[in-house]
Amino acid sequence: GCGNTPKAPEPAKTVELNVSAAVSMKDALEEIQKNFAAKNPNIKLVYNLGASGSLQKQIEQGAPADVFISAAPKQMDELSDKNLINKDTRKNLVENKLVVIIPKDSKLSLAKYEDLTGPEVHKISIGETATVPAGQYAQEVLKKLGIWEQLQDKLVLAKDVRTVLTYVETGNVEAGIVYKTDAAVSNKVKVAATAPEGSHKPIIYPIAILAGTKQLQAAEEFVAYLASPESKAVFEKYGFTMSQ
Amino acid sequence: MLTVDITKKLSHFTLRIQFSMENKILVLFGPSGCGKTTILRSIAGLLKPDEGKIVFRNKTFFNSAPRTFLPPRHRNVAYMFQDLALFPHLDVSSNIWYGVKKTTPKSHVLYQKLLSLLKIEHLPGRTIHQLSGGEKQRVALARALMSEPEILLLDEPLSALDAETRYELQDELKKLQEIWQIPFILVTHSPEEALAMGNEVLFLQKGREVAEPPPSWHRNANGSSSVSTAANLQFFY
Amino acid sequence: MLTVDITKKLSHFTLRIQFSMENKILVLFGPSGCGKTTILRSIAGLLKPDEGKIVFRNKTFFNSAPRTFLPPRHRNVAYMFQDLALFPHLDVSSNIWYGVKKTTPKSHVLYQKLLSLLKIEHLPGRTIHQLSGGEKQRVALARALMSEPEILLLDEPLSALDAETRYELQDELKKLQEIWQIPFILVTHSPEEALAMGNEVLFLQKGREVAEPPPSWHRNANGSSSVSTAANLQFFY
Amino acid sequence: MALVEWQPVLLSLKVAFISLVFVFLSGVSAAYLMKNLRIPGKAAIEALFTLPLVLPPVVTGFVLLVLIGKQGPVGILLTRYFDTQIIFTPAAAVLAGTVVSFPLMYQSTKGALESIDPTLEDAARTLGSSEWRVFWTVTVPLAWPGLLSGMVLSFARTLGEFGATIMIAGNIPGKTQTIPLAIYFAAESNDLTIAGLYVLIISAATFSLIFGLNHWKLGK
Amino acid sequence: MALVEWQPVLLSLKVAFISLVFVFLSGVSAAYLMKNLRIPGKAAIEALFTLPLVLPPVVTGFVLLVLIGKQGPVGILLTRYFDTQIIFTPAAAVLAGTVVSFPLMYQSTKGALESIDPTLEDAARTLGSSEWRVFWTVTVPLAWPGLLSGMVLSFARTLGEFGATIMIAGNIPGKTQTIPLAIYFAAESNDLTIAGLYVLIISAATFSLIFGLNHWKLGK
Ligand SMILES: Nc1ncnc2c1ncn2[C@@H]1O[C@H](COP(=O)(O)OP(=O)(O)OP(=O)(O)O)[C@@H](O)[C@H]1O
Ligand SMILES: Nc1ncnc2c1ncn2[C@@H]1O[C@H](COP(=O)(O)OP(=O)(O)OP(=O)(O)O)[C@@H](O)[C@H]1O
Ligand code: MOO
Ligand SMILES: [Mg+2]
Ligand SMILES: [Mg+2]
Repeated sequence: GCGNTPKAPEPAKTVELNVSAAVSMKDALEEIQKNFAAKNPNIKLVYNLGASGSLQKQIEQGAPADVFISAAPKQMDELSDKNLINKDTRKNLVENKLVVIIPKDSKLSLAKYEDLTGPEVHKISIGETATVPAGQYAQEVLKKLGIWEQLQDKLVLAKDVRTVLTYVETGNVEAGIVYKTDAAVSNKVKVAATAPEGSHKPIIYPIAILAGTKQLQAAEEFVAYLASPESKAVFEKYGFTMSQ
Repeated sequence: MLTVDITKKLSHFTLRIQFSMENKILVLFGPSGCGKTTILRSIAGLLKPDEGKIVFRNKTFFNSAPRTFLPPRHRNVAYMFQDLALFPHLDVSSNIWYGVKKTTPKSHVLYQKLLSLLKIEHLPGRTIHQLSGGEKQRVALARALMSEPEILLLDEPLSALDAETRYELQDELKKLQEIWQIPFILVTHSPEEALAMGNEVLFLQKGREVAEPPPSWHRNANGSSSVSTAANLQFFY
Repeated sequence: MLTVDITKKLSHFTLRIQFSMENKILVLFGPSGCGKTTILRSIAGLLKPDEGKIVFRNKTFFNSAPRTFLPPRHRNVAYMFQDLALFPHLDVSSNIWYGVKKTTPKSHVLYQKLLSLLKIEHLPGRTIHQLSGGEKQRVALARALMSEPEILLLDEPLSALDAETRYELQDELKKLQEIWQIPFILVTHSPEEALAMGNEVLFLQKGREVAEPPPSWHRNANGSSSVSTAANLQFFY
Repeated sequence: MALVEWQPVLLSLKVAFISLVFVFLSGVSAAYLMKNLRIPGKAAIEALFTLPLVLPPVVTGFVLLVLIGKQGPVGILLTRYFDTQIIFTPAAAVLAGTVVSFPLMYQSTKGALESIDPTLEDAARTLGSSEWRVFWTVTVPLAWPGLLSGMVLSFARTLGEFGATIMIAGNIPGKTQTIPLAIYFAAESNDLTIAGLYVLIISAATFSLIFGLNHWKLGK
Repeated sequence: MALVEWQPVLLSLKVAFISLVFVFLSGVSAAYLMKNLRIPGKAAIEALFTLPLVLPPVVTGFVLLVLIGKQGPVGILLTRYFDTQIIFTPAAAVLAGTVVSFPLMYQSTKGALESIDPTLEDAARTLGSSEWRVFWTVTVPLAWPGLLSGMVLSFARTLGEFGATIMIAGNIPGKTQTIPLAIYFAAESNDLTIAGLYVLIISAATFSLIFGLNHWKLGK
């Protein structure tokens, strides 16, 4: 069966640390896991990666988790209101940027967000504004730029950022708005524009240790490690910027 | 002693029948649609009469007041269906063994005896759809006999067989009844068969017992000539 | 003119049969399992013989070389199955009308005539499982006759009927054949029926035609007495 | 109505009914053809028929997207010959529903066809029926309970279809939003009341269908 | 193997097989009980049985999460009497698979039971069989093609289950990651090759199942 692979006898007791994290951080977290394991052989990281909203619900229903990394403050705030996180440990881990992407071979001359109103752009995909953080940020930017109403007929709301990427990759929409980190994983799209500074609230990935953890010490070590220069390099490699 | 006294509304008439029988062979005789199968189904417990009762020895099979209904499996009645109802997913031998509660050396002897008696020794491994009409009928008969019942109900058991086999089996069934000493109820359209086998004959017409034998009784089963032995009839009934 | 000359390997023997017939009634007579149904199924096109041919008038129903097989629906053969094969999802009248290609005033007349002839006037609205055994048999016969075939195959068509009805129907079928002037092939276990109806009798034994009638031929269908008319046999065959 | 929008409800029912017609015809035909097919690769074809059930709907959606998308083979044909696109339209929702529920109709029909008595089909043949008539007047009525199960399953599956639909029909409120999409988004934004109401509506539709079918059978 | 992990494959198969056992027993029992049930609310119960098919799996997952979570009724019982939790374990994946495929098994069995000839059951009764024996030796074998369809559908559905599973079993690599989760995961980091390989594996499993069942039947 699973989970009963014989382990080499270890002097210190190995603890398992359950980390529920936004799936958009997958690649970065996997790399960090390897580095962390080398330094902390007695802490075994167990990731549960999913949509931030699902992770929040799981935690609310008592699913085992010691650390939560959300893709937006909203989910963290709600857990905080229910006293499910250790508020003192909450901080902002990394930040992301919002970009307009177009297919790699696209001949559109899109240089800024306002160009989306042009007649050659028929369909634009963004994340669903009610649920997908990237969609909410996109809405914010478009409203701020005063083109939200104008774009209504062009919008295709996607279930998640991954779908936006797929629509753009397959040429079914002329443009999409995703995180910089998402654009980074695909070689079929290119970044056409980045949201102007201050056009949206900072895109923050908050982290916190959960109130019910029994592995406080290990959790603290892990959270500290995420802020280390070594982790910083990894995050930046995948397109994140570290929060101050 | 089996006592049947039942009423059942059917599509075009009401079946209202009453009889008692000892450990004998009773023949039900009457035109198509007169209610013979309905009587057998009531005794077997596959159909609830509207009113009346059915009592066998000290067991009440059915009673309308007080409401009693003994499920078929507790009646120990073997019923050979008019349309055979063999299990298509089982082979011949599994069909025949199906009703045997406990396999004993004795049942193995009975099994072998039935196979040879019914001339189906070459069939045990076949599935039902690989049988001819008459072969199916003999397998159904074997299945009913193998269950060693306390009452045996036979609905036109020999109708698809050639005269030679039919004659032999009439004889064998008679002997069997003498050995087992249980009630047999037999439905047949052949007056000769009724005469050859029946200790008693019950004439039916539209769901009622009638005293007068129907016209069919005076013909042989094929309608071409009258039965020479028909004169003996009154002694039987 | 129907010519049948076929070979078919069966479980325990090989059917090898050859005959020709005019627009008459041919009776197939032989013990259970000798291959009667198999012959009818071959003619109806429900079974492919291994070798040989079946030709009706100028139509080749089957030929093994050159490979020809006329599908059942183009043979215009009405086949009354031994196990009836009535459609359980249709009522009696829909069953009877099923094979009628075109409803004409003439077919309505035939329908009414068949209902009264077969004494099933009270059944048209019933579903099949609400019929008694003999009623089912008569409905199946009606269905076969309604399709106004060019060949009629009857597999023990009257076996579940009382002698009275049976006798009447033998008569009617005979008359019908005289009017329609098409080949009828009839399977029966009753020598009287064979004699009463058949213009010719074909004796079968383990898949082969035999010259000598089997022992059953000398008994009546119920096995209790020999047939008085048995002496006439040689004239028929 | 303040809380619940009726548009997703109407659209969902419309999509489910239209899909049901397509899936009935295609599922029954496929089962019929496969029944009489005797070729070596049969199991492979059947596995292919079952695939939309095994694949996570998002994957099915992705495959469909690649096929009917602007640059997909079907999409190109649609543009060239009909000057139209079905992606991001209700037609795409029908396509998604039909594809994901096809295995249900196919398998149910297959099971039902296998358990009917071939003698009755033979009887119909000797009575002069073409294979087509035999199929519709004997085979299908005899297999009816199994077909009905397949229809209930297909209808329910389409009604609840989410992953593939959202991929190819998009989620264009007022145009391509079906009930499951509405539920999902309500649930994700923690509007549990609205999500619950939609669940009630979708349950009521299922109930009506089953109730209707049960009574339809009794009436026969 | 460098590209594809075997753990999700093994886990998926294990989950699908174990679910199949549960869903077979529960689906067949439910269909049997419902067949003999004559009460007014029958259609409502049936609608309830069909619900896991209609609801988007994420919703089913959410309902299960609330039930088996630490504060849910089932979760509380599990903690009190067994001192255990099934959330985020492979057992939760089995639960999710069983629940979502139950309607498929139930409906298929229902259709199959309705089309068998009751005379044969009667024959078994007169031969002294208890209802239990009648059911297993006559009813079930006669209904077998329909049951088999239900089993294929259930197995396939569980193999492809994603939404409810990720909700209650989580997506824990090496522990609760099934093939569909692995596909989702691979797609997240744009590893379409890996996603494609998993799709191939899942298709191969379906093919084997269908091939095996077809041959098993021929062998009988
Ligand atoms: N399920 C049913 N519902 C209504 N009427 C029925 C049902 N079954 C049989 N009948 C009718 O009840 C009467 C008696 O039927 P039954 O089967 O007992 O006749 P039978 O004496 O066995 O006839 P046969 O010799 O033709 O088999 C017939 O008129 C038949 O039409
Ligand atoms: N599907 C089959 N496969 C193999 N053998 C068969 C099959 N059907 C019938 N047989 C065998 O072929 C022989 C002829 O069968 P057939 O049905 O033609 O007999 P029959 O003359 O009609 O007998 P009956 O009077 O009992 O109906 C029998 O020995 C039977 O066991
Ligand atoms: O966790 Mo998500 O990946 O953007 O919600
Ligand atoms: Mg009867
Ligand atoms: Mg025969």
